[in-house]
Amino acid sequence: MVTFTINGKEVQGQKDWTILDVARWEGIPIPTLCHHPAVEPYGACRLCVVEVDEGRRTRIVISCMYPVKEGIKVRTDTPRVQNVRRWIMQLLLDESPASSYLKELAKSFDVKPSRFQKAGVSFACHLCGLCVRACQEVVGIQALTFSNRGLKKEIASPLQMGSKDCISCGNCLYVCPSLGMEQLYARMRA
Amino acid sequence: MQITTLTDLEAVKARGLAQLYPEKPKILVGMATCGMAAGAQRVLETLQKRAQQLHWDGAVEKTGCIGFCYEEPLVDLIIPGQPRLTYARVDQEFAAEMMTAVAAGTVPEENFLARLDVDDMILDGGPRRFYEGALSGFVAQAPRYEDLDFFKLQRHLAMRNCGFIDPDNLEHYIARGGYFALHRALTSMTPEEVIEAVTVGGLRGRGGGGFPTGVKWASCRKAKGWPKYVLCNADEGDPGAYMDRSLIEGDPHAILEGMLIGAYAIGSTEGYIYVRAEYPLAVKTLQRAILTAREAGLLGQNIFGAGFSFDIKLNLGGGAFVCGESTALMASIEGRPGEPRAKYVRSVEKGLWNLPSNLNNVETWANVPLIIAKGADWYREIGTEGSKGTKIFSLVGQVKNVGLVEVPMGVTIKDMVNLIGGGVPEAREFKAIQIGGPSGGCIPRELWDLPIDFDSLWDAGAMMGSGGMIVMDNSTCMVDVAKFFLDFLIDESCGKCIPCRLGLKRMRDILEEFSSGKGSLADLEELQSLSEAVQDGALCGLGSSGPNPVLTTLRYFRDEYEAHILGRRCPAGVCKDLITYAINQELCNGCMACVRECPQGAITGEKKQPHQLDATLCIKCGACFEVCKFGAVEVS
Amino acid sequence: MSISFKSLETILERHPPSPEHLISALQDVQARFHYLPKEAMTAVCDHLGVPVSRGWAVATFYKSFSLEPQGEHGISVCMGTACHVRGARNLYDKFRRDLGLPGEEGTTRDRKFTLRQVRCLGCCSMGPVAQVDEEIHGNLNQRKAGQLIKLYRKR
Amino acid sequence: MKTEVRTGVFLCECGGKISSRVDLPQVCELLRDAPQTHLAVYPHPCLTPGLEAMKRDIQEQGLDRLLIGGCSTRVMKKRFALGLAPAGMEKYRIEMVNLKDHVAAVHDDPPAELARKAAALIAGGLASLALLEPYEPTSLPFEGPALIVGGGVSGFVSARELARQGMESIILAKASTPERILDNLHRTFPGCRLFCGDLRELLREVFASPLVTVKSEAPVEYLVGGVGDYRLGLRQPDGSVEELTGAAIIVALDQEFAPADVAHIGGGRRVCTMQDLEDCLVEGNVQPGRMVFYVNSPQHGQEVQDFSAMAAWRDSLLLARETPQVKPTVVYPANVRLPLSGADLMEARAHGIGLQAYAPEVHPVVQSGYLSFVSPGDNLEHEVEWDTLVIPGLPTDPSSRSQDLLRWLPIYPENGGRLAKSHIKFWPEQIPDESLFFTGSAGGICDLNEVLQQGKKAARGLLNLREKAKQGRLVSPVVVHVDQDLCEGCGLCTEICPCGGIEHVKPGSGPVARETDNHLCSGGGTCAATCPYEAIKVLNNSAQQLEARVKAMISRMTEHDVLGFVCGWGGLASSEQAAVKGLTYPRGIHLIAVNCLGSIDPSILSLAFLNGVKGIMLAGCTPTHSCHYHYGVDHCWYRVNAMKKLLSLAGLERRRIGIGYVEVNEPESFARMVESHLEALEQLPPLPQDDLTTTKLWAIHATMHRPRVRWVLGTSLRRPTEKEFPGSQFNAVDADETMLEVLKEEYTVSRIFKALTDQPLNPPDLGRMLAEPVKHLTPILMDLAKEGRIAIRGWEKGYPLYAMGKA
Repeated sequence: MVTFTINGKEVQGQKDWTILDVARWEGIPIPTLCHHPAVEPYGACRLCVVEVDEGRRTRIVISCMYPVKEGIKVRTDTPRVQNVRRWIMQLLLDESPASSYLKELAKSFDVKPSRFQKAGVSFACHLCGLCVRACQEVVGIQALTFSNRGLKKEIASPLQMGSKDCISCGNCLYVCPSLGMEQLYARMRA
Repeated sequence: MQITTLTDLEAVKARGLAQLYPEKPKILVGMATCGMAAGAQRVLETLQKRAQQLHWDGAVEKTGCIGFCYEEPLVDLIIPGQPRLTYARVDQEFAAEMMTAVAAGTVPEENFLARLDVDDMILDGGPRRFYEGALSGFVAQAPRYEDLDFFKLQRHLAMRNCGFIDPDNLEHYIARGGYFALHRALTSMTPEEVIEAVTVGGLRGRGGGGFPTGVKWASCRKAKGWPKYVLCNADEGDPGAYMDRSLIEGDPHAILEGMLIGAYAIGSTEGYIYVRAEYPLAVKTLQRAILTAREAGLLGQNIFGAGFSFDIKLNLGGGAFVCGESTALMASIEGRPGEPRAKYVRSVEKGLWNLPSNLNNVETWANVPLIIAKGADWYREIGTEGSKGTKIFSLVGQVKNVGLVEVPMGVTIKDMVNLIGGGVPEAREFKAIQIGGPSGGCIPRELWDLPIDFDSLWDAGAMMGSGGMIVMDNSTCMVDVAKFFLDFLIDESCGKCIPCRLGLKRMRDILEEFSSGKGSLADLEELQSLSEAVQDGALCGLGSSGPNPVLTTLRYFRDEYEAHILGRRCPAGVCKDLITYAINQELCNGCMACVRECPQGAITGEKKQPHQLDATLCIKCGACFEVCKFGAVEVS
Repeated sequence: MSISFKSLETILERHPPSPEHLISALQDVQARFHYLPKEAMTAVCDHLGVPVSRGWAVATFYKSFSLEPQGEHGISVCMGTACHVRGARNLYDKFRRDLGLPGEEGTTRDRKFTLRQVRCLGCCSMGPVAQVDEEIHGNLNQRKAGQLIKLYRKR
Repeated sequence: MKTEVRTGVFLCECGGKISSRVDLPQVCELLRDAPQTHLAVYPHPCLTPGLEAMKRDIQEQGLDRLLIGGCSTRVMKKRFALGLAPAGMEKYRIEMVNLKDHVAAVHDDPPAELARKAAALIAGGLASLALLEPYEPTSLPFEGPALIVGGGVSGFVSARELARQGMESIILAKASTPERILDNLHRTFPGCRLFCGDLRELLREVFASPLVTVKSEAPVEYLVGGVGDYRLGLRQPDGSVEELTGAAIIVALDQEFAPADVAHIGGGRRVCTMQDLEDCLVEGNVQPGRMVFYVNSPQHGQEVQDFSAMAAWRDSLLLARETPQVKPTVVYPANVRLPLSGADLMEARAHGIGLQAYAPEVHPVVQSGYLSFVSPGDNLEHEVEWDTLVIPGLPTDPSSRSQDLLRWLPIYPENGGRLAKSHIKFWPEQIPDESLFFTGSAGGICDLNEVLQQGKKAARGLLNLREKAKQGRLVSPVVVHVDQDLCEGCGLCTEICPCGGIEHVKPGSGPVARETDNHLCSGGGTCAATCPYEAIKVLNNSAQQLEARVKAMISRMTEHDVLGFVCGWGGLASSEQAAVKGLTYPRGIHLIAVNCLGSIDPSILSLAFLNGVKGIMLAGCTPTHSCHYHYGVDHCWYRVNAMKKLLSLAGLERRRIGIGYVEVNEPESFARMVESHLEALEQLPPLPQDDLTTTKLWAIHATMHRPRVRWVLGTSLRRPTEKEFPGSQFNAVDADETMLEVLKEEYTVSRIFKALTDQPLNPPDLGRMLAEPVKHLTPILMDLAKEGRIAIRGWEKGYPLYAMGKA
């Protein structure tokens, strides 16, 4: 057992647990997007960032992957943390204004669409990769995959054909935090 | 043949020396990629053909790049008892003349660059003079290497063999002291002693981060798990940086030897070199080197009979800058897309295949044999307090002498630009130097007395990076430069984490507003806070250092940003939305060149009459500007 | 079209059937056919025992792979920093205009040319630089670019 | 050996998502008397700290099975199975009830109400868990050669690959020498003569290999057995049957191409089919001159055109290389895949091959010596001159040739006649190791090279199987068990099994009890629910478990509540998706997830009514294309239909039971379906609880167990290969009336039995009791007496006195 603090509260965890595990268990809220207990943490959305004091070093880490350590001081709500989260929300909201999940989450951050908001975009995929990971890790097939990279990155089925591997189990839909998969699903199955 | 003992090694060395400095004359052609691009292949062929025609009794050989890229193709003439003579910008015609002259026992005087009196042979116990006694005639008057501004401050340690040996020839490498360090490490040092030497020597990673190499090795040695991997990062992706390519093309065995020593120190049996596929020559050179080393028993089982086994596989990068990031590189070796992952468990503990892995870059590995051979104390002498040794930089951009330079740490930027680089082109002014590629920053003229080492650069907001140095003058717009690097990173981002994928894009959008004259001062604050969010939030080094070019230009060139925002103008005349092309009616003599070149038909006019440019049709492609010989096309 | 079973076999036999060889096997296919034909990609994935989706992810992630058949001549324009400060962008636009390509990169309809951007060809001293097939052309400007295209169109 | 059942129940708060909506302490209170050993509530059982806590509980309490009340079993079960494996908790011992998506998120009712619903769902799960049977999987041997049947070319690649890896194989092929095979290659692969050289090399290697036996093809008489032990009966010319044994099977089947009909074009020998041309190529006498390949036939679709264009291009290349006196040109519609790459263009130019695209909107015109077409480049009509005009052939129906083989294999023709192996849409863990491999162009038009790759892949799969067996990892999962005492060998299960898991029996073996090949079985369970004799049991997914669950749930439901069955695919997914999308629907529905609606035994439906449920709703995948078990949902339809008929026979409302269809991505449809069904049921009173109704429901329940009824239900859906299915309403009314008759009779019989169990009765009394005219009863009674199922115990008022039992 290691003992450390989150927002001043003394908590305990085991060596291979993450900060997020312990925070959730203790009921300390940390927002997430790409995290789902069914799959391994991925660390893509960066919403779950927290500030960690470790010895003399202070740094921003993602709580979904950072393993707990003896004596660290975790703070979930510092200005630096807030700045990262707010910007992520801002960027996501401008990118896919149609996502209901985002709209809900954005409220708690007091983030409003900016002048860069994409107009007329109803597609709402955040590339959190939950569908891809659920397909691979939970279902055990790879009917879905990331394709391309950077700004062109998207969820696709291989060779851009309706995937033969897909078993239409709908797990991708279940884990998807936005409407993205629902919109993609019909295309994939075509 | 197999090399298993010191005697074998000495024998090979003797043979190699006889080849390096034969009793007959020898001509060397620089055949690295830069030379090839300048036409070295044709030069080599001409020399060979001519030599055959003239029944010349001598050797024509290829070698790597010594760094004078702006003078390529380079040809060296080695005549026993004479200094080594270097000729620059050799074309086929001159090559033929040269061979004729050499065959006739004379040396040509044209295209002469410099003479080299002494070969340092740093690994092999001391300098070797090319000649004894006094020189006469043209050669005596000729400038020496040390007299060239470009060469004055340089000290070739990692590049010790580049331009001297045939990279494909193992015997050449051994002749200059190669693989003796490995022998020494394997036969008379414990792994701990090797790590100690590298630690004391103060070697820091040359790939960008500047992490102490010895410390890294030590933790990898301590890490649990087997097998352990030794990796070489040769995925040199920084635009404007090509020192790794040059090292590989010039001296591949130095890297292999470094990796072998590292593997011995760490306790690894398997290594990978991850090399950019866009460097076909480097790939071929490495393939041949690995094969030769394996045939000689320097890779494989029981090397030097010391019970140490190690082999190296070559992996070709698929063209993704992000694969220079350690975890992405490992993902790529595993055959997956090069997406980085969080490094909360360090890769020295869980790296490739989740096993302990030690990754260093080409230049770092090339330095290792040096430290073992010459000793940590010798190495410590070079460089500054915190940064030991030398560093290779590729000095490019708006500077006269473009090329690769290896200097001791601590040389100032001013010396770099004005002395080594020969200054910016005439009538222009030095404005900034961009160091460290897309992750680095732009350092302004005010700071040009800054010594170049890891810590000073870090404090100035830049970083050493892999060593790309792009000199910029007043024709370069800093907002445009920031945009360029962001474009690069956006294009190369793997897209996994949101701060990098969308954050950099947003920064780019904001800059675009500036350069199209739509920005406001409040946006500068927004840009600042977004940059900080990306720095804090991004997953890997590519993203978190991505805002550096923006942050440093904001810090040092705020006036230029303000000119774009408040004055709606681009002082350097680069940002298309803020400039117009016009034809100076007085300078234009009506040559029709621009009329023919304009893709839009925006320029009209008669022969010998000043032309007219219709600004409404102009797409600002700059074709007229490029083609006008009279400077009549003006940008404002 | 010679994507025969045999030509693929020759490539596949060089790679032991384990997933780590995916990239190198695809590189071999790319080198042989200048693009990744669908059937070749499936064959490689089957051979290495990875799902086609992984092959797809890799093939689209790395720039050195192309999924479309390539033109007779490949033009790679260097967009490195050194070339950028010497006008590579304008040069690239010139190529694009002359080839009549709608998108950023791609192959002309007659499959004569394939234009692409590359990040530094390592010839910074000669920028701006473009590589046509195997040959590197340095110190280019827009006019020379137009001449280059004319030259290769005839070949 | 019966051990004590120790079940742990873990309830998830889901960080407030469940606990804020459902009164979890009250759920615990309600479950106090349920069959559980340990009950705990955790904030996040799925996160590492939660798993640790559960592991601790499992060890401390000695739990041997688990019920987790949390969220979706589809998504989360694997996590628990992996996380709890170190504590010895295998996956099948874990049951999940979806409190989040089936209770908390979809109802607005007060937490206490939802607690009751949650408790009902959990109690059902506990009842089912109590009947869980622990099992040990057994490992299988894998010896003997591979049997390569079907005669397709890809079989030879498989054989070569196997031989290279030291595995024996037997190929059944039409031709007995490499040359003969190559001579006929263009019948199945037009345009592939180009690759003859490569193929010859390959075939020679195969024919020369001591590990490969090439036998001549013969009609398949039977194929029985399972992984590691397949037996293939081949009818010999003399009428005898030769049996081959093998460890696994590769079916290599290619599609043939018929020569195009060129007679109507005229032109005599100058116009020929590609087959003719390739025959000439084999013989080596091709007419010199200008040869134009005219790729047409848009009515056969782009795929065929692509293929033809490619074949024409390859033949041109072959001609150009080997017969330079021929000048080929390919004229193809602009919408197909030519030209290919810059390199190809260069090759074409080097060889002088013409490639001409035509705008498909304007039909090219064949003239004597010329073919005119419109070029899409300049919209101008161009002409090519020809001396020989070649027309590509067309693919034939692959299934018609292979009927005898397909009868024995789980390979079916899809739309358009191409063949496909059946089970492709299960979770990988539901798909047992593939032991039957299918390759060849009969599975879809493709060229020789692709087919050869397929052959290689099949061999690789087979070798993996061998590797697995060597390591003892080739295990039989024991999914379905056939009770040999109950089985009468009727073969209905074989007929309806979509995956081939129930074994075939050699023809003429008579009523032999079935066995299962668990290696092929996917555990769908339609067979068990169909078996007239109830001899089939799906391990740990049995009718008994479902019965127990239904009973336990109904006992905790109110008289207004409705039971819902959802299949594990469309039904379950859309129901859970409804919660994800924030939809709501009435609380009355209590859902039970099953693999496939087809696995619900008809008697389950009647049992639910017998236990007093007000109504039932079933939601499955859309029939004919979405059902993952091919026809499971259709089987269920017949059972629902029978249930409706029986309800109305008993004077109850048919609409108490309803079935609907949803896809995984249609949560809105699911919510509407529930609303609509529950609304309809609201109009109805609760099910009467009087004796008469109970007796009737008992009889209905008994009817559902009657072999005759089950047989009729099972056979109502015929094998999918039969052409008249599905969709055709042929004979629909008559068939339905026949079913109604059978149900009526059997229902009456059931009621008679029920009455006679209590006391012996004469027909008039019986008639009064059952409210049926005596003349309807008399023939039934006489039949039953004749069959010996009831007996005459004496005489009363001149009537026989019937009683249960034998005479």
